[in-house]
Amino acid sequence: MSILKKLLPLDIASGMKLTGKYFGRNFLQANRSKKHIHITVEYPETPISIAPRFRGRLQMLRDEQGEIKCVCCLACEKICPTQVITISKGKKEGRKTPFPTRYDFEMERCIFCEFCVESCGFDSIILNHQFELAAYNREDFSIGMEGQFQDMFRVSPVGQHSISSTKNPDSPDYT
Amino acid sequence: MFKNEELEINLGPQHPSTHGVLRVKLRLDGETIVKCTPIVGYLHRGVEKICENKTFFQGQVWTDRMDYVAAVSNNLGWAESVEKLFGIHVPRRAHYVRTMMTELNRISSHLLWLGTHALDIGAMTVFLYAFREREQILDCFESFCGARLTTTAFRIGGLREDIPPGFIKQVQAFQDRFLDCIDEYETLLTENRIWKRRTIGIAPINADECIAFGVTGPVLRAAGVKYDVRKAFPYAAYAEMNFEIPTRTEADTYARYLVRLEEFRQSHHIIQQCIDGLPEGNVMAKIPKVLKSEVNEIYHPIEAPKGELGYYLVGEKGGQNPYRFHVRGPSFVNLQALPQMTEGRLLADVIAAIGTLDVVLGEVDR
Amino acid sequence: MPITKVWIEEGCIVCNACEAECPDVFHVTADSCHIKADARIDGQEDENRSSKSVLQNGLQSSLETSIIAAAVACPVNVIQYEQIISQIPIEPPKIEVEVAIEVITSVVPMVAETEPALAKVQSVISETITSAPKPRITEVWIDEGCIVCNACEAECPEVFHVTADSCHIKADVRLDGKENENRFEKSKIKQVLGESLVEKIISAAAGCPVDVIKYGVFGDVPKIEKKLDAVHDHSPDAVRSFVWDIAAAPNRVVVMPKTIPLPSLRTFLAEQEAQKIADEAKWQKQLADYEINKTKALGENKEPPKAPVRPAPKKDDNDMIAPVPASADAPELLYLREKLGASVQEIFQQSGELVCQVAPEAILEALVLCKDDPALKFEMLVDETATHYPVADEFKFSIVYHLTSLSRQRRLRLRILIPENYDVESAVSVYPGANWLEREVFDMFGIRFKNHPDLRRILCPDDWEGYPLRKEYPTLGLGQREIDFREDRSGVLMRLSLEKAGNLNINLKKPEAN
Amino acid sequence: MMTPVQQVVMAIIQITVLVSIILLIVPLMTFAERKVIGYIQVRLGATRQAGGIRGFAAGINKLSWAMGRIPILSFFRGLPVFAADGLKLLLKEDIVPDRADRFVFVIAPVICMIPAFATFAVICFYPGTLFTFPTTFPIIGGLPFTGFLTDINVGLLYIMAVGSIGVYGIVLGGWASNSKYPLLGGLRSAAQIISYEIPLSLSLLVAVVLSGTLNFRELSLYLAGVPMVTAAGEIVQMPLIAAIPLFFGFFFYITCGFAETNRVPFDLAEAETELVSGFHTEYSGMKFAWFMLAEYANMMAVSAIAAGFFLGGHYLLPFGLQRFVPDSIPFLAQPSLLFFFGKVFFLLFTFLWVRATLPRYRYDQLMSVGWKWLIPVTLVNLVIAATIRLIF
Repeated sequence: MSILKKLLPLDIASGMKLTGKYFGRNFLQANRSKKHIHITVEYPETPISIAPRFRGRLQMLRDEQGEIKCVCCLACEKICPTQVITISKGKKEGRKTPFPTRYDFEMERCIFCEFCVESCGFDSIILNHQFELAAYNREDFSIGMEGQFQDMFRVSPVGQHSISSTKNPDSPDYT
Repeated sequence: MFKNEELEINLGPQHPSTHGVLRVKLRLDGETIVKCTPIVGYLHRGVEKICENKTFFQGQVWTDRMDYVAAVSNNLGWAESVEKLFGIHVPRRAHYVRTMMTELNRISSHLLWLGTHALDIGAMTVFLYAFREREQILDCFESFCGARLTTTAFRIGGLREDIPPGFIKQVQAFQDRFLDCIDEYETLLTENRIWKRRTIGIAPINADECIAFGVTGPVLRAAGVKYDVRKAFPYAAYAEMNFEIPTRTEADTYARYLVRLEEFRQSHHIIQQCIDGLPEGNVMAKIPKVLKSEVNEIYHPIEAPKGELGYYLVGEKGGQNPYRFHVRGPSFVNLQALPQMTEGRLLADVIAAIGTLDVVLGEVDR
Repeated sequence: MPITKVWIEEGCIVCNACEAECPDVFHVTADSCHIKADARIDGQEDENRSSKSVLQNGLQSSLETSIIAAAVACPVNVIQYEQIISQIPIEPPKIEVEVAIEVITSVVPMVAETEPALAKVQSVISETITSAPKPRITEVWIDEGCIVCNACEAECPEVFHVTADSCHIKADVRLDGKENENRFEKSKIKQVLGESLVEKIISAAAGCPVDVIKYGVFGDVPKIEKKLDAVHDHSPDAVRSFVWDIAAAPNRVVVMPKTIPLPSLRTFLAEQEAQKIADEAKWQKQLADYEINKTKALGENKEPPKAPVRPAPKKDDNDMIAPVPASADAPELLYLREKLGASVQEIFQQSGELVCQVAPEAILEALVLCKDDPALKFEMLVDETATHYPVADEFKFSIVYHLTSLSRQRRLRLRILIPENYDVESAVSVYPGANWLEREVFDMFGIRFKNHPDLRRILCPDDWEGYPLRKEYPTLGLGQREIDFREDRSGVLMRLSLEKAGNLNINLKKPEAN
Repeated sequence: MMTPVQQVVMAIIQITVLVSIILLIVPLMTFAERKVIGYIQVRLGATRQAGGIRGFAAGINKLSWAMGRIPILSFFRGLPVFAADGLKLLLKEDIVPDRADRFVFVIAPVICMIPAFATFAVICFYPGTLFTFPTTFPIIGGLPFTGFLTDINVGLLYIMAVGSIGVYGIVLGGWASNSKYPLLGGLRSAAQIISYEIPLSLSLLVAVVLSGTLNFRELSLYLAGVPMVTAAGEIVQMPLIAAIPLFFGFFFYITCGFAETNRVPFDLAEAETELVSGFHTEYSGMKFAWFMLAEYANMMAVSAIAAGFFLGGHYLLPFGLQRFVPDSIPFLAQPSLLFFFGKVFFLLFTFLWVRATLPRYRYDQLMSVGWKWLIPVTLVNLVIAATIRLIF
């Protein structure tokens, strides 16, 4: 019996059967049919789902009046394990709490741990759902409150696909 | 009559199957290995020194980056050892969720091992099938903590947030199909004659040698030693879990393969218990915002997918960061046994041995 | 000026900023912020909203700066304090008089010849000083961190003189007539000039990009707006470049530890005993003080002070019990002491872990015993590592061996304390697995092991200098390029300085990378 | 009879057609390799071109995106990749290592490629005339275009002789690279080819013993079970029982064919995960492409031989079962180019299928499989075939 088993390559045949089954199923089914057999996604065309807790890029938030929520308590700057946040305190007319004159976020060193958001007592920053964080220059990774592309309030033009379309990140109630 | 000349060859640091930047200096006589010298350190980042200069809260993000395929296990080790240092009592629900996540992570780490190990030996397809399931686990991680690989999953004292709505359903969906997936891998490998020839009797290391070298994890269990930190020194919610420690006695690559496959099933079983018996309650202990330690030193081991992962922490009085932090990485200690396993064997066996040891160079070099 | 009372108003966000600034007074728990019991005169700790807690006398002046810093750091400004404020905040007027006399004598020597005239002048001066409405700059100096940017000289060339590598106060405005780098040393300004240059000096100080120009002013400071701070909108096409924000660069000096965190039952008991005695002495002193005050108050027919309350041991509502060392009762430890005798220096248990400290000479004997003795049978050495204690006198390193018994499922920590340049007996002959672990210890601490088969560096390159895990080794690696992580990458500082330079008609060149 | 001029022109036309077919199928195989292995591994493989959002590439991408909706046809998405692949290899920088033996290094891929192409000279794709040139053609007007290049009567000998030269290319390429991994790869390959040449020949001898001829066309017709007229004027037909050694011989031949072409599970010479890429680690650009061409052309040759000898050649059913198909059925009873190429493509698919499924043997295990296992078994098979030949 064992000699027969050794002679007949049934083990190989069962493996071939399994792989053949997957080939046949994929071959006979349209790539974009409702039920995907394949696990890969044709990324830019096919939207992908992002979990609500996804940790993407740091983004500052405004309140209902369009004011920057941040009050410069420096909690995020202190807790940040890689020191990517730099804040300068300042004053602004008609505002009691301090106002950040400088809020720099150096994304190339950011490790997306979300400690800053956790430490913020004012819900003034979030990590948004942006995962396309590529840029052409190193300088483009340092994001501040100003600048054409590196605005802390807006998503970068590179990451058009990565924000879930239902939510508008520019609106103040974006969370 | 004939001149014998030995060939010295460097396997790595850039080589497809050294799983990172491991360099193995081999002296070959033909294709037989005369001497094997693993050389590590190419990925040394000084995690211990960095963590000594970071607070206890911040330190966790560095543990993600040691064994990056088992980040959740590393997080658990860090959180539990800091909790042990401070004597923090963690709520039961947090323990259950932690256990569930860690077991999911064990499965994902073993899946990566299975895929790459099979790929090293030449079976390409298992790799993709394993990654298909791993992807599903990473999706679970993403919905739990927002990241897929460097999770920073837990917080000292419990969890950052409770599990998200629909999370249990997501994990259950994985649970429901995973056992069938294991059968698929087995169809491709377990009975396959080439796989058996490539693994049976290859890279053996018996129980005595394992213990002498400090080798832990599936490698030790495949040598017949029934030692698992989860059973021997229970942590998290493992004391309440019902599971077996799979062991084999052959102590070869095939035995390790079978042990890890059995661990898939045991982890599956543990996750099911966690889902079924998930207690209600809060998930975070009340702890001060600034943790200031007393003078204390602790060594806390957990059963990482690769073996016993131990954190050694020394606390300074009033210190906000550890005075001394040391990682006992299972990969680092296990890799010591590589010469023992490969000398006198063939070049192709080194690949199998590195694969079966399941080293992650991020943890070896730290 | 001592601070007498501290309290926290409504609206605390429990942000922890105050505790970071002043841990002696503030204690932030999970959901509220307290004033610590040690700092309060009544010795109680509560949430302390709006009820002003009186600080202990000894602390009132010593903690002044840190409390003010905490109040300033509070993002919602709820920390309030009462301070005894003296009338004139800056400036003893006596100096001014002297200066004035000197000025007068030098300017009008003819008048000074006669004594009555001098007296008259003096009286005039004293009048002007006490009633002076106009402010005067009395002294100007430059702190550390001057970037030699030339902005001050452009603003006020009469006073500042910027050389190639430093910034001076000019000789002709100074009272002593000398010109030097003038760091730390406050140079007094000639009184005549003091009045005329006020605006210029203040605007120069405001214009300094790194804010190192300091001045002493007498009288009300004229309100000169810092022009540059008001700017935060600008066109997106502003010049963006790299400018190193030197003032924001963190200090990279290695901070050596001050304590020796070596867990030990003996030390713990001794500390506890000392603490008990100190507490008792404090309590006795409080009682004695109370008695004195009471008799004093009774004598003056005043209301007697409250009787002191012995402060109850601090109770936190945390789920946290700090583990303390306890005497050993595990059979392994007792057995080890019995077997090894005098070479066991200490045995204790902490956090449920067994610790046995042995003499460094006996470590091999202890390891052999642990491995082979049927009552111990610690088959596996799971970890071996060291800790550096640079402050300790008798020893410099501790080496710990973590042993695990697979058959009995117990763990044990063996510990030895060794001085510098002590060669430890290698454990490789007992546990072959110690090979790489000892190489790592050698690599990281420079501790050499006797009879080790292959003692080379393992993680660092072979030609690495220094031992990275020693405490004196800087976090910024030796020979590593200094990278300022707080550099001005988004270009805000550059823009500010460029704008300012534009205002001042200075052409700031873009620094070239070398 | 054809004049010599006509023969030469005819040969040139036939060679051109043949070589273009090979050169077309080989890049198509690389494309198929991506797609088949991709589908097996539950992913999609190549689906698109790189290119801008406008222009030709974008048009093709749009087209293939639309194709993705249709089952089966969606397999051919990204087909233009094969052209891009070839173009890339042509345009890539050609690197020769510093200390390499330059002449041998350059000549090795050529040595590897030429025998692989030369094998096709005797392979019969269709046993007869495919079509006749119209008489209006100059020189070759009215001449038949046959389905084979030559019809020499020692075809099998030629195949085995030429096929064994190709390994020199691999050995020399590994040696000339002056690098350790290629050296090991080349040496492995030499040993491997020597071991597997013997069972390969033994398994092919089954066909020779059964049919009694070395001519490829006659062999394939006889083994398909077609009644044939011998020189003596007898009508011979393969006995049905001869299907047994033929059936086993097919598997042995295919196994050895995998080894000969350095494919998984015998791809030790270029073991990706052990020897990085084996003998062609140091090769790049066009020279690397020649190695690839040789490998895939060898695969085609092995498939064509297996299809022609063992799988019924140009007829529908293999192993002499064709006799059960009645002649009255119009298409299925006739030899056809379609059947032959269908079998070749199935075998080529099997190469990819096996590659996706099986692990790789170790070097010494490969040897032991060859010497201790395949040689005895093929010998036994040969004895059975000879016995059948003797008795029936």
